[in-house]
Amino acid sequence: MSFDVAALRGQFPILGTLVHGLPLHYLDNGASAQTPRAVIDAVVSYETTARANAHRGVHALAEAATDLYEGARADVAAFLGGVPVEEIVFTGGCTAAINLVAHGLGASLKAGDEIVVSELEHHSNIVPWHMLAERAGATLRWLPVTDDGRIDVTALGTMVSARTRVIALAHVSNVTGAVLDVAAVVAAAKAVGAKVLLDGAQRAPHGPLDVAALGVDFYVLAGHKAYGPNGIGILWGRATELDRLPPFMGGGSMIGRVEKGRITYAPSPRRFEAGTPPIGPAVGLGAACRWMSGLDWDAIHDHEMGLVQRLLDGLPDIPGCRLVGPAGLQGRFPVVSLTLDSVHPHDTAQILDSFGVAVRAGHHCAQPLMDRFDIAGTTRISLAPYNDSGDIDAALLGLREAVRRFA
Amino acid sequence: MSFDVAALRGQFPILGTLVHGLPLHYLDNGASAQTPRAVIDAVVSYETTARANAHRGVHALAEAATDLYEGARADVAAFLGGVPVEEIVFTGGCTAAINLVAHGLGASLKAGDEIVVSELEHHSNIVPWHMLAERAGATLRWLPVTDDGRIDVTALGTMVSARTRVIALAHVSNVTGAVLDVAAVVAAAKAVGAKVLLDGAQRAPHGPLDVAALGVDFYVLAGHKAYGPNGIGILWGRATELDRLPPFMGGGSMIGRVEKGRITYAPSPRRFEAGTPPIGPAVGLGAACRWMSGLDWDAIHDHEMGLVQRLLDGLPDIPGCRLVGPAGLQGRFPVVSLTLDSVHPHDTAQILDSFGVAVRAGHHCAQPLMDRFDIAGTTRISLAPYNDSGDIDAALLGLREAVRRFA
Amino acid sequence: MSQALYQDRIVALAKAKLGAGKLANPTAIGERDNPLCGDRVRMEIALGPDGRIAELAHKVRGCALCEASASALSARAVGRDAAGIATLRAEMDGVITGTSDGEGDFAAFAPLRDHKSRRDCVTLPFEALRAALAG
Amino acid sequence: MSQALYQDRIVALAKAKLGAGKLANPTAIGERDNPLCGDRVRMEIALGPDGRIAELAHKVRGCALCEASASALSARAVGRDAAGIATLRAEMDGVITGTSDGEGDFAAFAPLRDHKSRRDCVTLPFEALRAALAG
Ligand SMILES: Cc1ncc(COP(=O)(O)O)c(C=O)c1O
Ligand SMILES: Cc1ncc(COP(=O)(O)O)c(C=O)c1O
Repeated sequence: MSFDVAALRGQFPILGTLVHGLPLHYLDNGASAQTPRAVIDAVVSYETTARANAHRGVHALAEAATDLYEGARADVAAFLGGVPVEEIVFTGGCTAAINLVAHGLGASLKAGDEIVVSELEHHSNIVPWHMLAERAGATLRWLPVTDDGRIDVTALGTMVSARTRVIALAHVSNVTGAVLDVAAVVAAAKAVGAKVLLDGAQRAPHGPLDVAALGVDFYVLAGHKAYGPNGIGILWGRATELDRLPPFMGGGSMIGRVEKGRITYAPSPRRFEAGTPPIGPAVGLGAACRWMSGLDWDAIHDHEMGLVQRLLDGLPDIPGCRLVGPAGLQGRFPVVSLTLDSVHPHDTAQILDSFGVAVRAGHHCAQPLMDRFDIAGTTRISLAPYNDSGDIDAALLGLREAVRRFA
Repeated sequence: MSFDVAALRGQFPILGTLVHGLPLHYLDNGASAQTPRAVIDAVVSYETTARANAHRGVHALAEAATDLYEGARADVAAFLGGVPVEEIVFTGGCTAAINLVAHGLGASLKAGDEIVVSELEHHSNIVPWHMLAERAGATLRWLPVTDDGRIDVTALGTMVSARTRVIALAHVSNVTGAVLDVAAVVAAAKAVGAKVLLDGAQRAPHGPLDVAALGVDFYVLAGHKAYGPNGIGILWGRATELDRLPPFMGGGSMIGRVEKGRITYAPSPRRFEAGTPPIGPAVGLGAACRWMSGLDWDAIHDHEMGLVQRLLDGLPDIPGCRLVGPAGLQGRFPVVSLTLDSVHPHDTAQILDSFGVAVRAGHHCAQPLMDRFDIAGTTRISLAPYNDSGDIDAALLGLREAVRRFA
Repeated sequence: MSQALYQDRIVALAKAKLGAGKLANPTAIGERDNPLCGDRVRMEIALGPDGRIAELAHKVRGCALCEASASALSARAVGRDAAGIATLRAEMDGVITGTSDGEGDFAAFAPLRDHKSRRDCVTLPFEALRAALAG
Repeated sequence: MSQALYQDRIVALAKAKLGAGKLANPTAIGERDNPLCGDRVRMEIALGPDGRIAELAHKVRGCALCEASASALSARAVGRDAAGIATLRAEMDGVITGTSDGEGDFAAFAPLRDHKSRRDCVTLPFEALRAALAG
């Protein structure tokens, strides 16, 4: 394998920190990934050499800031498959991006219309649609989840109808790691003229995408989960779809002209970027996209899946451990959830922490999925390219200790 | 004067950059202020020692990230006069904060209700209210602006009525620098039970505040104008007001419980912070607030006003130069707008740039104010504590050259 | 080291499930969720004519810290009125924030002073009981 | 150095205001705003029977670059149809992005290659004229 994980780890300053005097094993990447030196440097360089408001000034710093901001847009567009830059909207986060679309599509929603989500969605891909449905008198339809934690696309036939306006689904589950059968969803949507939004928060950190080829209408992702800074997210939308969408927030830069009693709005993407944008965070995310685009993702995929296999191989040795999600490597990304019969997930995560192992425990902002499996929560191990076999072994050791402690 | 401007300048790495080979004279602080080393260090330290999702994990990094994020909230609360931390909402920016309030108050607005703004508002404090008024069938009432660029509070009597629900005004104008007579506004609002929102984007960069003592209900500010990072803003609201406000965006962390068909929401401020918050930017803004709180603002105020005087003293020597705003130092902050009879503002700013002087030119996202004065735009010189007499002299030199060039 | 959190006393308290169960005739019920983790505590009480807790039973869906806290609270709650429970709450707050040591089993929660994110797990049973006492 | 932007030719072109004014009988009018700066250009044209511009007049509320551009465009627009104007636009785009030199007065706009933020000032009159030609 050509992939040198030690060299990659060297690019992440935080991976050298000690936790309770022990080496850090960061396996909470699904919550927030770590950020490489290249991203930090890009942001610091912006702050110390080019900081100014973008699109609003003619002076040298303003020109530099605008170039960096628009350059970041181009970097994101390239990462998403070379889409036109006008199709990239910078938002405050993945959640803000979904709210933007829900608000915009809401303008044309009528009572009785239907919105399809799934039982495994993150709250960020549920609550905005729920709020919209309440406002518009529309109905949420819930695609069921299979026993191995996948969205059950065989139910599309009964869930999707002529009343369906939007289908909003996670590309990859933040709990089970299962990847969606996008083609089935797009086919069902096309048949009835519904729009498709994919929540790519957990997909984007695992390599470049071709969002246009997926056939969907909107794609969203979170900067901080894709090795970028906090406070930045991306909405990609087909130009034809974005052009139809009314603005979300009002403010500076998103207007055509403001007169008393009459306001016109700018074309997209500017129409959706009200106020001073998160320039520094955008510059950081641009750097993260460049960084991701430079990696050998075939090798990384093998590496990540090798670690998942190592983890799955170790779980049978842990008494009372159950997997929540696909049992094998097929159709999954490196996010693995489990429960221990005798230990609450938060206690599990706390004991893992005492081994320097950082994982997430709880409902993962996916309470309907917890209800589906009738559990309070899971312990989740989520990987990034910089994880190594030592991380997995430390996690397995901690899990065994958790069970022993509460035996 | 005890204030040592050279020492202060030393804390800002960017002030050492050369622009076109000349020293930078950054006088575009109203658009975006520069950021001190202390803020950059705080953000880099977060990214390299404590990066994780806040409020969602039990591991050591998650605890550290949560502490930093909530610590930043306490720093902001202290800067705003020691208000309760629960009254501080982190948003994606000043614009997002105003949209949040407009959306929330909109839920209870009825047709025929009135919203009072002024002719000098920034688009960010116009467009959200305009959108709300359109949605609710409410009406915007426009407080007029005096010839010297102040909101005419003598018109409150005719503009504010029993139908007024909200009065939303700039604490300090981003064009004229005029400061609002807040007491008059609060008295008029109280008399009819209207809520008052102050847009403090241009006030916050000039020293600590006591927002509760102002008597208003909501106060907003922008991180990047107050020496913090981009992508972060603050909404302060009285607990009683925030508690009444429905959520704006839906997503993770802002919920009580999510069940299919039934969602409850968290108490404020969490109800308003949907999704992963801009943790890094918040940490930076917290550091900026601590940094501001440590300065001698009496001395700085004298320093800033001395520079304004130096500028005002120099303007009569510039042929065709007119001030747009208060003629003296009374009731103003260090934001100075001017026009040149023979030179378009953008050309002025461009020529100033060739002297290393960064200023903003144009409508400043305040088109109704430009219409009020029947001008296309102004050239704006906006100060920060690190500006010095050399900056003012360079600006005056550039203005003279601009006039000469187009004479 | 967070492992100190799960010292034998805490694990034993959690397993003991003191007061777990249901009352035949509760006079008041209080329920509280922790929305961040989804944990939930239900407290049933029967008040005596003097306004003091005569009987108490709880149901916890939560972590070991939450279960241990419910046990420790149950062991000391009977015979107290709302003010008496508030005193216990203040004592526990002191223990988990590190300002006091606490009596009996409460002392076992001292390691929480180093684990801010878990303090709500400990206070959830107290919140549920307060809700029950409030009516 | 941005001062090169305002070389004598640009200032002279701006002051010349070639083609400024109104037509008695325009056959088409195009108006375009730059929302970022609030500048505005209005182009009036009279088309001949051959679809070529017979007369042209403009009103600019804009900066010197915008005025200079309107002058330079006016000087070369008459006698051209939509395709001919598109050719001029391509020439100007080449000048301001640095890919070609441009003929006559157009060459004066070369310093724009270093001032991306001002390019829209130069293209605004072209946009207004395109709008007029589009109907
Ligand atoms: C007075 C005023 N209000 C609101 C804003 C909006 O702030 P932001 O663009 O950072 O959201 C600005 C600055 O752009 C301003 O000057
Ligand atoms: C699948 C999924 N969707 C949406 C989100 C929301 O992202 P953010 O909280 O960064 O807005 C997350 C992460 O929290 C997620 O995992």
